[in-house]
Amino acid sequence: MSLDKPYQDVPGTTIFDADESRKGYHLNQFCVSLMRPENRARFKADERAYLDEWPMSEEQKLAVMARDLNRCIALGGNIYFLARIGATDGKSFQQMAGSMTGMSEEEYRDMMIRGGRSIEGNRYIGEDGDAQAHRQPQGKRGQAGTKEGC
Amino acid sequence: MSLDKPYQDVPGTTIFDADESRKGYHLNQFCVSLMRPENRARFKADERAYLDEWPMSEEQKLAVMARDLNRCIALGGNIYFLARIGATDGKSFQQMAGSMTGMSEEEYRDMMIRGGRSIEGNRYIGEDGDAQAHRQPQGKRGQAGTKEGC
Amino acid sequence: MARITASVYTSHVPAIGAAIDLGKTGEPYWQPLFAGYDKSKQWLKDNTPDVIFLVYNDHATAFSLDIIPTFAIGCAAEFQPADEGWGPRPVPVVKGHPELAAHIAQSVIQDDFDLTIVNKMAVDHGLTVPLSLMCGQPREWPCPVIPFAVNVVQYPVPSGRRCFNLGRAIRKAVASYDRPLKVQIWGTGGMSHQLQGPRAGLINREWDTAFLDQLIADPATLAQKPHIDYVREAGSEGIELVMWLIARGAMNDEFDKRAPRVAHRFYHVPASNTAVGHLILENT
Amino acid sequence: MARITASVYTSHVPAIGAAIDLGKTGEPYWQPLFAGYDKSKQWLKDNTPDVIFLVYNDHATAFSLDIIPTFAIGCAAEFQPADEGWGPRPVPVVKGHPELAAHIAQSVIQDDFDLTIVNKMAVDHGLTVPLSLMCGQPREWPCPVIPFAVNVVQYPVPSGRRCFNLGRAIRKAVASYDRPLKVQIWGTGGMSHQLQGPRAGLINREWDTAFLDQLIADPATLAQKPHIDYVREAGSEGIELVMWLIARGAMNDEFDKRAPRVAHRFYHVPASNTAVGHLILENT
Ligand SMILES: [Fe+3]
Ligand SMILES: [Fe+3]
Repeated sequence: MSLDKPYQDVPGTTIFDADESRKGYHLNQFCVSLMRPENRARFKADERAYLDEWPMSEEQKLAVMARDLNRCIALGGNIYFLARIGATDGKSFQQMAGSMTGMSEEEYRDMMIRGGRSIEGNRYIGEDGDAQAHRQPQGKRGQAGTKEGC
Repeated sequence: MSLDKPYQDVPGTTIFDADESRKGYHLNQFCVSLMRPENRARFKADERAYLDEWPMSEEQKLAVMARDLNRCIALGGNIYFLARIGATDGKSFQQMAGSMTGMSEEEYRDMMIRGGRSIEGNRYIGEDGDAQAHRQPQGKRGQAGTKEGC
Repeated sequence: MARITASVYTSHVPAIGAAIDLGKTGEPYWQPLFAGYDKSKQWLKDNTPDVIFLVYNDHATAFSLDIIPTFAIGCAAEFQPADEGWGPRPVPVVKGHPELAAHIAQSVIQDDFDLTIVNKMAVDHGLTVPLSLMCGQPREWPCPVIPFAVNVVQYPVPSGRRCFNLGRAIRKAVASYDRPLKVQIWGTGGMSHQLQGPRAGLINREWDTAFLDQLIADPATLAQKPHIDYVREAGSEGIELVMWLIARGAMNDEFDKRAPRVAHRFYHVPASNTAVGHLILENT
Repeated sequence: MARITASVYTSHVPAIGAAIDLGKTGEPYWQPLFAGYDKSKQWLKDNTPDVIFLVYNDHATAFSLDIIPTFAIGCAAEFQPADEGWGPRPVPVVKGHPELAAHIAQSVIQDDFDLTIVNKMAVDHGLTVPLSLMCGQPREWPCPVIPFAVNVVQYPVPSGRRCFNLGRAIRKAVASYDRPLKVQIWGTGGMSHQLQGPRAGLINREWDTAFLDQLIADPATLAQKPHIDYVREAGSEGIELVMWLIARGAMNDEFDKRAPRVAHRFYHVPASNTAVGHLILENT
């Protein structure tokens, strides 16, 4: 609102500023708690019960349980924090990042090996690159309409 | 050693810089622990046992038990931290500060009511003010040779 | 647009908080001190701002030796009064202003001030005693408060010049906020006091008086004063006065040369170990 | 007097740490990446400094949202490898250099950089992966390391210009230290990568190459690049590259115009989601 935000015209990208940080405070601090092995164990044993210890919104809890990282980010999550959830699941950063594109693990990995996603068409919202909203979700599975959590 | 210290020529005064901070790290962090009521209770119940939980030097522990704040400061303590010890004892900042001069509580209080300690002779080491080393301890009790902890 | 309407300066001695909390303000020792704030309380009632930006120093309370921010801005929705060893003061929770705090943080960080952003912090007497002095014992503080903590515990502390320039950056930040808030900036701590060693109890009335005079009339020159002068002349804890320069730097005359109005000035010795100084400056 | 002898720049991807720790460095996927550091390992053996000043960013590890320092300098005697969720990396404890760290902190704070001093801090892959890349798997790191953490998690992060000027202040601080230490400064993070959203996996080789060219030849101009360019062109996490400007600003040519020698340059795609860039510059 009052923050000047020159960074809202980049497709498929959320900048973690003070507004996002406020929105996602408890979600992200929940993620921080997963840096302790005893908390990871308790979370894995009963996700819902563990999440209910945190003053997060119901939406945030559901997004965590669904491992829907795009949704988590829309609700104020930051990827460096959210990565603790993936780590708890034994996932790599590549698996986590890939899950946000709609591609299968293999498709994403292959894209990276081929040199990564191209910048062309992905600089500004409104261009026609593969990260633009009108081209989501990406990948065969995404296009078939199935959703994959990380 | 390598820090530039233009502040060592003020009598009766220790500036809490990085060197002091390093020297007094555990002593000061012990003091921080006294901000929790349960720790204050444990400390009061058995000072020695509580202090032995901290990797402080024996000298530091003895200085704490003697409530010798000047000695604590010489060993790296900082007054804002050390104040937690006095608070645990139910002492005021005035009682703590006064204890470092050698004056009785009453003498120190009276000095403050009369307008405080004069700056004259107390700017530089080597002058003849009442804070200079050669005039310690101050007050009747101090001069009589008894020592008072805070 | 938001704007800074006035600045308030005051010492923040823990014993003053205790005197208020224990109902001792009428005692002969304390009465002359609190009488000096009667006018201030009325002034604040007549001039309640929408937000107070409160510059103070944490006294090894929220920040131990594990982490020592030079400048920390409180962006949380609320801040609990701390237990400094005597139990928490019985004062209201401090409500923050997360939106304005975040806006100021963004603006001054982009202006090359390397703030630490804090979203959870207990606030000690450095923040609550000035509120008590200016507001008495209300059930709630009169408006939201943005805590701004300055390191004056471990050296090196920020220079007077740095603090003064930060004040200017804060004014610019407030002026670019898109809602019409009236903001006061308070600078707290000092005046002359020394809490340690054989020189404890030092009071330098003459120096304090000159500091107040110069703070009003020529703060840019005052901002050049080196740390060692504060320590030598005003006692080791007199260094807290550098924080007053942050508030002073945020006043209009640093930009448009219209001198502020001195709404109130007060000086009293002693409060415990400390000389109490107090000023209210209004932008005209 | 101490002096900065060289600067090292490298990406710091967590998967690189995992590949080393799990013995996968010879696998076809990883082999070309690690081959790019063979020369670097030898170079570091031949040019072991007395201290490494290691600029990196904490990835929500030591600093949660409760406290976010823009610049934090580690002044402790040692720093434990952090548990980032996969368990701590099996790497040596990082020994600090408290005296030099305190000296640098004092100097740059007096130069108007508002550091946060940290005396207890776990260090994450941002710090340990560069050490692993440059040293392999030793039983102890070859020398003490001063961790210097930069906020690039929550915006606003410090500008490239601010980082570059900080580098200059660090060089001045090192040069005024009274013992004849050889100090390397490392800048880590980047290059192009994006870890979030539908644009995850972005790599911009052309932009990265131009960044490396300009970092070598014209860092003062590079330092003017606004954040949005990093985000747009190099991905949201490409912003980590601002940290390279701290190391670059500390090199001699920013003072005496003698260009540094490029001892090594390497670029490889991909490591997990990231383009790996690497440079070694020596003062001549
Ligand atoms: Fe204070
Ligand atoms: Fe990183």
